[in-house]
Amino acid sequence: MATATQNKEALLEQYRMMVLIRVFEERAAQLYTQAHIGGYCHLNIGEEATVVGALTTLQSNDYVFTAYREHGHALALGSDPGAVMAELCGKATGLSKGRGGSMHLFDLEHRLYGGYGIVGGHLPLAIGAALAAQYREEDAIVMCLFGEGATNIGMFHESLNMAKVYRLPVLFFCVNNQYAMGSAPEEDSAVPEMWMKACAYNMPAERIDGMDVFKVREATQRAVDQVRSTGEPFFLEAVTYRFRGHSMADAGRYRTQDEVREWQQRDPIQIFARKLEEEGVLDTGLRREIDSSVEEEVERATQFALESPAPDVADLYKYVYTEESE
Amino acid sequence: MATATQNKEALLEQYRMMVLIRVFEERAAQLYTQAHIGGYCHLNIGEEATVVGALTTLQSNDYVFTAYREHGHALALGSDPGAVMAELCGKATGLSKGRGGSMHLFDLEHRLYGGYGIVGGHLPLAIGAALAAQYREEDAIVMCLFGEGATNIGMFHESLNMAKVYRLPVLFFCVNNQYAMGSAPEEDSAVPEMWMKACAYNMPAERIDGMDVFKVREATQRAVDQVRSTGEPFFLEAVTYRFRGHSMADAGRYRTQDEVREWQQRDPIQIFARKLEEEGVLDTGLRREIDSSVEEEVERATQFALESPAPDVADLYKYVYTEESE
Amino acid sequence: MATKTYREALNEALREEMYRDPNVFIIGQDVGKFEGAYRVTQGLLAEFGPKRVKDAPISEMAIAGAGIGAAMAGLRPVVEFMTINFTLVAIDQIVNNAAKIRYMFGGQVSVPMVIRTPGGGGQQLTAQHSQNLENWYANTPGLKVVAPVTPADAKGLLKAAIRDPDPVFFLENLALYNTRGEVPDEEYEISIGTADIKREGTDISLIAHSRMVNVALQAAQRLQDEEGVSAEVVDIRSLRPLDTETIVNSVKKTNHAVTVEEGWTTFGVGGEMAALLADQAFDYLDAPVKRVGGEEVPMPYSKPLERAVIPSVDKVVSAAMEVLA
Amino acid sequence: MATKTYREALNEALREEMYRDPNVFIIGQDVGKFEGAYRVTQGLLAEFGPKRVKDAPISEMAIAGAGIGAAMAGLRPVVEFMTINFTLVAIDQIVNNAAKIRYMFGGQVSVPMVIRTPGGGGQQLTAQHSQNLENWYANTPGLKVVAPVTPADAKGLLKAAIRDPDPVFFLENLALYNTRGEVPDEEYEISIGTADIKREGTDISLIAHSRMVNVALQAAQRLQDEEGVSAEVVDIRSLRPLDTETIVNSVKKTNHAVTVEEGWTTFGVGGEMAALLADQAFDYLDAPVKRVGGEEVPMPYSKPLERAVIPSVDKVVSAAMEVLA
Ligand SMILES: Cc1ncc(C[n+]2csc(CCOP(=O)(O)OP(=O)(O)O)c2C)c(N)n1
Ligand SMILES: Cc1ncc(C[n+]2csc(CCOP(=O)(O)OP(=O)(O)O)c2C)c(N)n1
Ligand SMILES: [Mg+2]
Ligand SMILES: [Mg+2]
Repeated sequence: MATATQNKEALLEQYRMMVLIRVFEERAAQLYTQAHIGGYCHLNIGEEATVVGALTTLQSNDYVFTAYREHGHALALGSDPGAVMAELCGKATGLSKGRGGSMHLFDLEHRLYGGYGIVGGHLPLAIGAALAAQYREEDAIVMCLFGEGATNIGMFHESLNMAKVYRLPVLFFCVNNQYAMGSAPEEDSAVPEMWMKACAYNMPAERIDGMDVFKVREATQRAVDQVRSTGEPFFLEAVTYRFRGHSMADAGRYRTQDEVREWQQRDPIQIFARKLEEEGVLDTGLRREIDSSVEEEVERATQFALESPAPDVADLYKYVYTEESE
Repeated sequence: MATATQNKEALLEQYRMMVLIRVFEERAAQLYTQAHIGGYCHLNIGEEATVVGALTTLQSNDYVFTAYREHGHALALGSDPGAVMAELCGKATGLSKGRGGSMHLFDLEHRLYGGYGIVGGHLPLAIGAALAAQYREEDAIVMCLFGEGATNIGMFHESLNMAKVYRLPVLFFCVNNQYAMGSAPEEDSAVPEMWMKACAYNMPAERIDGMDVFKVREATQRAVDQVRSTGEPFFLEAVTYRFRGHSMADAGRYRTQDEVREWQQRDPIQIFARKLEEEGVLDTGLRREIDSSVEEEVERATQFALESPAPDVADLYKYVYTEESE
Repeated sequence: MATKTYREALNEALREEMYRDPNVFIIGQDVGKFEGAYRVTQGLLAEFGPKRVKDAPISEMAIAGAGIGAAMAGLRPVVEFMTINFTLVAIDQIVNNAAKIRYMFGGQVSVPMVIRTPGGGGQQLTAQHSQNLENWYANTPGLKVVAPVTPADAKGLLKAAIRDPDPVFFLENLALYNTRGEVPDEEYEISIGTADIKREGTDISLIAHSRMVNVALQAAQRLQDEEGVSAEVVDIRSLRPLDTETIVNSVKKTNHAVTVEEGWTTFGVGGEMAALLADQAFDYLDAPVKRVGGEEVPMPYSKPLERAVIPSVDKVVSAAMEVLA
Repeated sequence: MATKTYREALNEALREEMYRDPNVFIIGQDVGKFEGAYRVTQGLLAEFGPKRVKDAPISEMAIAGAGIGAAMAGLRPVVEFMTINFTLVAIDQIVNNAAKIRYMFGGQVSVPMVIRTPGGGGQQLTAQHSQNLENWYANTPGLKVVAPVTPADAKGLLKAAIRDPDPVFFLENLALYNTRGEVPDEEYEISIGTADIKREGTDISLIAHSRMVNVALQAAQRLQDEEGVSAEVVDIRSLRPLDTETIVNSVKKTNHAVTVEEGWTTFGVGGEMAALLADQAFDYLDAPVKRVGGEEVPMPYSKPLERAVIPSVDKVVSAAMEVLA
C-alpha cells in the first residue's frame, strides 16, 4: 500500500497542506476580485498534489527555484501564510516586503529562492545555485520547477545541457498542467510528453501522475535521493491540470467546460482524502477538523494581510543596491 | 560503387570545387597575413567534402543560411570567386559590397541567404524562410548549416522545435568539425553526437562521415529529397575536422599537433582524388590540369579583389534603410 | 469619425492590411485561439485562418527570427510580443538581425517586418513586467521605432509600419488599450518620422511619447487652469527617425522645455531630447531643461510604491513651474 | 610603478582577487584551455584549476544565469563574455535577474557578480561584432557599470567590482588590451562611481569614457598644439552610478563641452551628458553642447568605411572648435 511507508502524521500533514493551498488560493481569488490583490495572479488550484508531493521531499539546505505560479510552493515549504497573503496584497509585512507580489515570492529561511516572471528565466539561476553547492561541497540539491510551456524556450535547453555537462545536482521538475496560457503541448511542442526532451541531455527522466500525491511524493523522493547521491541532474514531469484560468483574467476560450469538468472529477484533494479514508488514516470528523482549522488559518492570514501597512514610500529606493538605504 | 549513380562531369566538378575551396582559402590566409583581409577570417580547409557534398544537392529556388565560416559555401553555390575574394578584401565589388566581409557573405542570385556571426543566430531565420516557402506553397526547402558548438545555444532548441511544430521544410545540417574555438563536444555537450539531439524534436536524424564527399552527397540528397517531399524537417550531422585554427589568430593550444596530423591523413581532397583515380574518372594529367586551372582562377579572383575599389565613403549611409541612398 | 478604443484601432489596422496584402500575416504567442493576451488580435483567427494568424510556442527568439526570415523571403510579418519585457529574450534577433541584415549584406535584401508590443507599467505587474525599453531600440540604426498615443495615431502608424520596407518596432502601452478617441473612417496612413503637436501653447514645451503624452496633456490643462501657463504638448511619436524639426521649433517658440517619459530617466528618452535642445535650440532656451521620468528602481509591486515610480501630473506640473520660475 | 598592458592589469586583478577570496571564480567560453578569446585569463586555469576557471558551452543565457544563481548562493562569480555583442543573447538574465533580484525580493539576497566584456569597434569585425551597448546597461537600475581606459583604472576598478556586493557590468575594449600604462605596485582599489579628470584644462571639457578618452586626450593635445586651446578631458569611467559632480564642475569651469563616444549618438551616452549639463550647468554653458559619436549605421567591414564610422581625433577637434567659435 502506498501509504505504508509513511507515517500517519506526515500523511495528514500533506492532506492539510493541500487543503491549505486550495483554501488559500480561493481566498486569494476573492481578494483579487475585491482589488486587494492586483497585477497578475496565478493560482495552484488543481495542482496541489504536485506541489505538495514535490516540495515535501527536500531537506532544509536544498534550494528551490520556481516560476510565478508559486503561492502553494511557498506554503508547502513552510512560509507563513500571513506573510504570503500580505505579499499578494503588497504589504510591508509580505514575504518580499511588498516589492514582489504574487509572482515574486522569496523566503530565504525556507529556501524558496524565488518565483520568477520570465518563462524559463529561472532555470539558469538554478544551475548557478547548484554550482555553488558543488563548489562548496554541500550535500544540498536544487529543485527547479517550471511549466510544460517553458520547455520550448532556449533557456530550458541551455540549462539542461549545462547541468549535465557540469554534472550538477539539479532536479528539473516540469509541472505539466497541459496549458501554457491558451496553448496545449500538442500545439507547441515537437514531442507530446515533456520527459522525452531529456533524451537530448542524456538525463534520466520520468513521467508521473501529478494528481496523486502518493505517486508524486514517491517518485520525487527517489529522484531527489538520486540527485543527492550521484550529484547529477534528473528530470521529472508531473501531469496535472489547472482548474482555473491562466491568471485571473482568462476567458478560457481555448478549452471546453467539459474538459475542465472531467479533470475536476480527478480533484487531487478528493482523491487523496478518499485514499486516506480507505486506509483509515482520515475520517469525516478529522477531515472536518482539519478543513476548518485551515479555514481559520487562511482567515487569520487574510486579516493579517489586510491589516498590515503598505510599504513606506520613503523607502522606495531601499534594496536597489546593497548598501543603499535611502 | 558510389560513383556509379553520378556522371563523370558532376564528379569532376565536385573535385574541382573542393580544390577551388582549398586553394581559395589558402590564398585568403595569405591575404590575411598581408593585411588585405582584416577582422575575423574563418577557413573551410579540411571541411571541403562536407561543404561541397552538402551544397551541391540543392535546386535553384532553395534557401541556404549558414554561419561565418562560409567562403566555401558561397563558392559551392556558384558565387563568383572574384566577388567573394573582393568581399574578404572589403571592396565595393564584393558579394556584400564590402559591408559584410568574411563573415557576412550574401548572394541573392545563388540563394545564399547569408553568413552570420552570432552563433546559432541564423537558425531562427531559416525557420522564417521555410515558413515563407510553405506559405506560398513553393517546392523550395531551406538548408541551414551550423557548427556542433551551436547546438548548445538556446536558438538551436527553439528553432528545431518550431520547425517540427509548424512542419517546415528545413534541413538542419550540423557541421561537426569537433571544435568550437577551443572546446570539444565532450566538454560542451551533454550528448557526444549531435544527431542525438534531434530526439527531443521527434525529428529524423543521421550522422555521416564528413570527410567523404560521396557519403555526404548521398546522405544529403536523400535528406533533401525527404524534406522536399514530406515538407518536414530533417537533421544531418557530418563529422569533419578543421585543419586550421578557429580563425586566423588561434594558437591551437587546445589540441595536439599529433591529432591534427592524424586527421590530415584523411584529407577529403586526397581521399576523393584517390577514389576518382581508382574508378578511372581522374588521372594524373587531368588532375594537374584541374588543379592548375583552379590556381589560375583563384589568382584572377585575387587580382580582381586587389584591384577593385573600396566602397565610397560618401555611401556610408546607403543600405541602412530601403529608401535611403544618401 | 467614429470613437474607438486604441485596441479597436489596432485591430482594424491589422484586419485592413491583411485584406489589402495577402503577404501580411501575424505570428506570436496566443494571438490566435486565445485571441491575444491583450485581445488586440481578437477575431482575426476566425476571419483569416491559422495560416495568417499563427500561434507560436514560448520561443521568442524563434518567433522574432521567423519573422525576420519570412520578411527576407518577401512576406510581411507582424510579430506580436505579449509585452515589451519579453523582447529582451529576443533582442539579439531584433538588433543583430532585423536591424542589420539589409546593411551588412549590401542592400541585397530588406526586412519588411513589424514588431508590435505593449510597454509600460501601472498595472502592478512588478519588476520583470513593467519595463520601457524603447530607447534601446531607438538607439539602433536599421530599426524604426514609433510610439503612438491616440487610437487614430495607432491605426495610421500601424498601417504605415506594415507597409514600410524596413523593420519597425511598434510600441503600444498596456494602459492605453482601453482609451478612446476619434478615428477617421476613411483609409489613411501616418508617416513614420513625424512628431505631432497635441496641444498648442506658448510658454513651455512638454515633450513626451506614448502614454506620457496623456499625462503631459493633463499637466498642460492644470498649468492653464491653475497657473495661467500656456503649455505646448509635443508628441514625439516617432523615436527613430526623430522629427527633430518639430521638437526644436516648439522650443524655439516657447523657450522652455520639460521632458516626460515612463522609463528610467538616466540614459533615457528625455536625455536625447535635452541634448537635442542643448545643441539645436541653445540660444532659445531661457532655463534648464528638466526631465521627468520613472524613478530609477525595478518596478515594485505595492500600489503606493508603483504610483510613486511612474511620472504623475503633479510631477510634470512641478517641473514646469520650476523651469518657468 | 611598473608599466603594464591593460590586459596584464586585468589578469593581475583577477589573479589577486582569486587568491584573496576563495569564493571568486571565473566562468565563460574558452576562458580556460583556450586562455581567453583575448587572453585576459591567460595562465589562470593552470594556476587555479578547473573549479575556479570554468570553461562553458556556447550558452550565454545559462552562463549569465549560472553566475547570478551562484552569486545568490554566496559565491563571487566573474562572468566573461567574449565580447559585449554576445551579451545581447543573455541580456534578459542581466536586466531581469541580476539587476532586479535584490529589489524584487525585498532585499533578502544580493547578487555580487561581475560581468566582464570588451566592447567597441575598429577591428573590422563588422556589424554584429562591433557594438557599444553600455548605455543600455547604464540605463538599468540595480546594475553598476564601469568603463576604465587605463591599465591602472582597469585593475583598480576590477578589484572594486569583484568586491562589490552588487552586479557590476565591467566594460573593456578590444582596442585597449595592448595599450600600456603605469600600474601601482601596491594593493589598491578605485571606487565605482567616480569620474576622473584625465587632463586638466580651462577652455572646454571633452567628456568621454573607455577608449574614447584616449581619442579625447589626443584631441586635447592637438587643440593645445595647433589652436592654443586648453581642453580638459573628463573620463566618465563609471556610467552608473554617474559622478555628476565631477562632470558638472568641469563644465562650470570651462563653460564649454563636447562629448565623445564610440556608440551611436542618438539615445547614447553623450545625450545623457548633454542633458545633465543642460539641467545642472545651464547658466555656465557659453555655447551648445556638441556630441561626437559613432555614425549611425551598422558597422561596415571595409576599412575606410569603418574608419569613417568611429569618432576620430579630427572630428573631436572640429566639434571643439565649433563650440568655441
Ligand atoms: C519569455 C516569456 N514569454 C511569454 C511570457 C508570457 N507568459 C506568462 S505565463 C505563460 C505560459 C507559461 O506556461 P507554462 O510554462 O506551461 O506554465 P503555467 O502557466 O501553465 O504554470 C506565458 C506565455 C512570459 N512571462 N515570458
Ligand atoms: C552567441 C555567440 N557566442 C560566442 C561567439 C564567439 N564564437 C564565435 S565562433 C565560436 C565557436 C563556434 O563553434 P561551432 O559552432 O562548432 O562552429 P565552428 O567555428 O567550429 O565552425 C564562438 C564561441 C559568438 N560568435 N556568438
Ligand atoms: Mg502549463
Ligand atoms: Mg565546430
